[in-house]
Amino acid sequence: MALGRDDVAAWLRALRVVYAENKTLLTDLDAAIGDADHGINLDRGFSALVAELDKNAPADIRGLLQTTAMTLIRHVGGAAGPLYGTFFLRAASACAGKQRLEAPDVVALFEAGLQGIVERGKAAPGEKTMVDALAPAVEAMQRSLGDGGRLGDILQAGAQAAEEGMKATIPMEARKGRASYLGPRSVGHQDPGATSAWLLVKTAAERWR
Amino acid sequence: MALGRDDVAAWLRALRVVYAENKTLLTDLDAAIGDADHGINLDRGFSALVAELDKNAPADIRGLLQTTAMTLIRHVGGAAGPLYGTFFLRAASACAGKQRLEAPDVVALFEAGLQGIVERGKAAPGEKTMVDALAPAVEAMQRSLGDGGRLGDILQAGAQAAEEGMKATIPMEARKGRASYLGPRSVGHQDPGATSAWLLVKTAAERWR
Amino acid sequence: MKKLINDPDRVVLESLAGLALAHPEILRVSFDPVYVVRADAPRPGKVGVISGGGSGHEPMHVGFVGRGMLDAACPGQVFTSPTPDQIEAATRAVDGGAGVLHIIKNYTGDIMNFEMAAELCRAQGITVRAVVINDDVAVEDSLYTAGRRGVGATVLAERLCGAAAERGWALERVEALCRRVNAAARSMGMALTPCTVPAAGRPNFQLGPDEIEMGIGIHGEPGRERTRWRPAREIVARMTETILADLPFERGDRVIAMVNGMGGTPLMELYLVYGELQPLLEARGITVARRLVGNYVTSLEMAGCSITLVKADDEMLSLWDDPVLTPGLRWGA
Amino acid sequence: MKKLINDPDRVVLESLAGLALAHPEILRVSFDPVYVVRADAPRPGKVGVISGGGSGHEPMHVGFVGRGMLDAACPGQVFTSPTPDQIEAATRAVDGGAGVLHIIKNYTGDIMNFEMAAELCRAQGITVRAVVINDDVAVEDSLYTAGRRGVGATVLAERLCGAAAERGWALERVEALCRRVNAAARSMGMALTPCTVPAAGRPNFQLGPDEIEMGIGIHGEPGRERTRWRPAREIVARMTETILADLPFERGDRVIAMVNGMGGTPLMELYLVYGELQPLLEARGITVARRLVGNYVTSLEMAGCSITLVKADDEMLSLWDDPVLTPGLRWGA
Ligand SMILES: Nc1ncnc2c1ncn2[C@@H]1O[C@H](COP(=O)(O)OP(=O)(O)O)[C@@H](O)[C@H]1O
Ligand SMILES: Nc1ncnc2c1ncn2[C@@H]1O[C@H](COP(=O)(O)OP(=O)(O)O)[C@@H](O)[C@H]1O
Ligand SMILES: [Mg+2]
Ligand SMILES: [Mg+2]
Ligand SMILES: [Mg+2]
Ligand SMILES: [Mg+2]
Repeated sequence: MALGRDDVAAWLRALRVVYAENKTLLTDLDAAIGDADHGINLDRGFSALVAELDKNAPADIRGLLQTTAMTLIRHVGGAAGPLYGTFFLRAASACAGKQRLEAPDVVALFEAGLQGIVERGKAAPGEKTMVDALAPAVEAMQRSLGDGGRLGDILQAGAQAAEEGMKATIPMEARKGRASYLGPRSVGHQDPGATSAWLLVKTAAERWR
Repeated sequence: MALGRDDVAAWLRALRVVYAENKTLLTDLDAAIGDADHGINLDRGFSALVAELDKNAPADIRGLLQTTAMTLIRHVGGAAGPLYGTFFLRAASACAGKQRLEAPDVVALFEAGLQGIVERGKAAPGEKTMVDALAPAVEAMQRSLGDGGRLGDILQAGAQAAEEGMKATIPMEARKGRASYLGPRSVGHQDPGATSAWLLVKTAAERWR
Repeated sequence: MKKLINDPDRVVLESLAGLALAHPEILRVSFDPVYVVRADAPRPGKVGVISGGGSGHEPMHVGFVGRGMLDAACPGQVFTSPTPDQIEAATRAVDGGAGVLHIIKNYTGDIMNFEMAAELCRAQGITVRAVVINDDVAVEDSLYTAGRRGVGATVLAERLCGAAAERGWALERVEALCRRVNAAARSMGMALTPCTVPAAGRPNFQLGPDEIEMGIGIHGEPGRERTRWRPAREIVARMTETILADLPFERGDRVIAMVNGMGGTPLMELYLVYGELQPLLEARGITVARRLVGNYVTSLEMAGCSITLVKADDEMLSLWDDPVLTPGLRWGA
Repeated sequence: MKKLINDPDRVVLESLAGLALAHPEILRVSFDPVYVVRADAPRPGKVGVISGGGSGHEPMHVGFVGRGMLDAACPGQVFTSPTPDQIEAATRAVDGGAGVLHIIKNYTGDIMNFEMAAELCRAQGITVRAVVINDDVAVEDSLYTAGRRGVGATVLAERLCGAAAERGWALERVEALCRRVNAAARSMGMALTPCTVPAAGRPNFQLGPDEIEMGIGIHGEPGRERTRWRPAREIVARMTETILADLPFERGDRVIAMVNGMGGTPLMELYLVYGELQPLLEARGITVARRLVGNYVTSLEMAGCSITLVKADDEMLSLWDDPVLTPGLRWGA
């Protein structure tokens, strides 16, 4: 099964619902080791995205992802704004010219997005950030793709790895972002960005079965 | 029985203890219809008075009362400072030249003090102030003196009238001082100044039996 | 009670010690008796302008000592009037031979202490005039009460009279200006939370999690009514309408407006309040010619705000623009 | 949550609307994207100085826009970095051809958003330099963390760089000054109470009735340790010693000192804190050459304070004394 423009739009709109539903969870996680705004930030960003798509929906996948990038960059702020903004900016480039996304294209989308986050945030795995959910997710997707998995399986593998990666942030000591100010006091808390990143992959897996 | 300088000093020192003990009560009464400082103000003033007497005790009754006036005026502030300050200033004048106070002299002391408060504060009876305790007290003392009462009886009558006057302030609507800002909301609360005035007379009655 | 203090009984003195260290070019502090005075006092031939009152309203009054505003301020204990000896000493310290104006907020205690001080000063040959500020529309003005409280207008009166005195006006003229400012000024305040007087150690009143007090005094004295929380827009509209109706203000009036924080309300909210106020005034044809937005007359850490409006004429506006150099208000210098 | 607001999501915008109405001679506000800019920007040939960050720290940064300080400020949502489009638009609005300096507090979000904006500006041919302020000694400075937070020194850097730009200094020289100020500055903060972000609706952390947080960040990020309340004297001594040891400061140093309120602490207490600080410094042979005591970098209505010390040289002191005319800091104008 290949994804069309509307599938991508459906994913983006689903994310808006997911982040609205998880606004308090993400904010509470951020309250423990950050400044209690991660859920609020993403909810604001994805609400703005849906408003933008309602007004002015791009006709192709690249355009959708680019609008997402620009809207998040404009409305999220904080660390998550540039990070997720860059994710979608690179994802958009990865989809340039494509009317439909086959399984390898979807993996390439996430690969490019992750790469963008890593370049923007300069975080390595193990530093208690969204990278700790996304990097294993991308690896799992690549593995599943190499194993000849179908798109649904690939994304399923990605979501599962993201969830494990997210949980693995609990014992980590933060080395990037606001949580790093806490040093050892950051241990024992799940990273909010890793959690929102897991939701990003999980929602794709649920939408793009 | 006539009072000497040491009896007057004992009264002043006893007042210090009484106002310390009633600091919270007076402050709480003031919290309800004023600014929650009446007990604090008097405690500060009479502590300063005892410190002053310890350092530098005047040799005569007038001097004692004048020192009391000046110390209260300097250390109490608020409405009570000038009012009780004026009380003792006039009381001092009333005792000028006297080595001992006979019953009529004691009544004259309170009369003069009350007159000072009335002139300074311009409050009439019924306006929910210290006048409502002091004015009936002075009247009762005059009556008892006229009836040929002994000093102890006179002061007892004064203390009882002060207590009744104090209680009578509860249903009054304040027309003077900070409580008057409350208008009808001042009804139902006992006036802090009437309460401290009752303590003033009551302590005299207890000391000068 | 958690506060940045050492000893509840020494808060005022220790704070004044810090004030003295922080602003040696502007002011000096006398500790016995306690008053704050301009570094260059007395100024021969200049009318002295003095105010005072309970502490806990900072920057008022001690933070308004300096060129173009107060010559001296007499701080009492927290929320307690200063005593006559302070006021007398301050008056003597600023008297440059042209007389001294006492600007008094209308509280029984303040008035009586200032009156006693004035008697003492006059006995020493100093000419003292007194003006009582009573701008609080939340309190009914009646012959049968102590009358309206003095609140925000005090800052504006201190500033304008300070400027006039600096220009060399005679005492009578400064006094008349002060009366004119007071007559043209109206204020109203509200609180979202109480505050804690250090010596008392607990909040001076209680408000429910959803309650506000409209018409509060600057010592937390209860106001007109206790209501449920409302949006800032409605609160500002209520306060503004009450103020405007009282004088009354009219189309074509120019005003000096002050949106004042009670201490615990963020500046962000005070600007939001100002953003509600000015359009309301404009809609009634009233022009805000000058304004202050910030913490000027506080009640310790109470959350809330007050609004003060003064009908201003050309002379007041011109005085307003004169240089002022105090810890709490400064421009042109 | 009781606040003087209408809608938690519109607090920042509505507050800026009030700011614009209150200070039309000093600044203008753009609402799409959101930034605050000097009324007379751009000034041809003058280096532009810009800062920005989450809102809720007022007067920083929007209250520091004006002559002798910031050319523009980019306010984010409360406690949330501003976005690149705001920063880019503000940079374009102040570019007078001499380049623009971005003064950035060291938070990952702030840095990334400013970086993205700088990329956008450079693509349009505007020369942009960036300096990151990281003065908070409460945070361990390590290659393995995001490093120290930027706090109080930001105000001093904005003021000094703003003065330098006003004097006509070239971009490289203003940038170098900014780095010099940052390198010579250390701060530490503490909190007595939390604060409530309007959009969150409840306090951002909890402190017991007898607890304080030493080394708190300006967004309520936890600090070095949570301890029992102590007298101000001990708190100030702890903060001062930590700061002095860090640079280290030495006998004979002159400093610009700032005692900053977190928002909910009365000015009376801030002066008391200053009264503790200066003698401590003097005892170590350090002279306070200039000082600020008041609310400059707040955390909404949090109670607490911070202390900032900057080792100052003659040039810095001379720049400090230049006129500044902003809503939040003003002298000589
Ligand atoms: N340098 C970085 N690289 C990758 N992710 C980061 C980095 N810094 C922070 N993050 C992520 O951002 C999340 C916080 O986002 P958010 O709360 O929206 O921003 P802020 O910290 O500015 O308030 C963290 O939980 C973490 O996952
Ligand atoms: N004009 C007045 N005449 C007589 N007594 C007064 C007057 N005004 C106030 N009082 C008394 O003073 C008391 C309050 O004293 P206090 O709390 O010490 O002063 P303040 O009101 O300045 O805080 C009142 O309870 C009242 O009895
Ligand atoms: Mg956050
Ligand atoms: Mg009282
Ligand atoms: Mg009082
Ligand atoms: Mg944030």
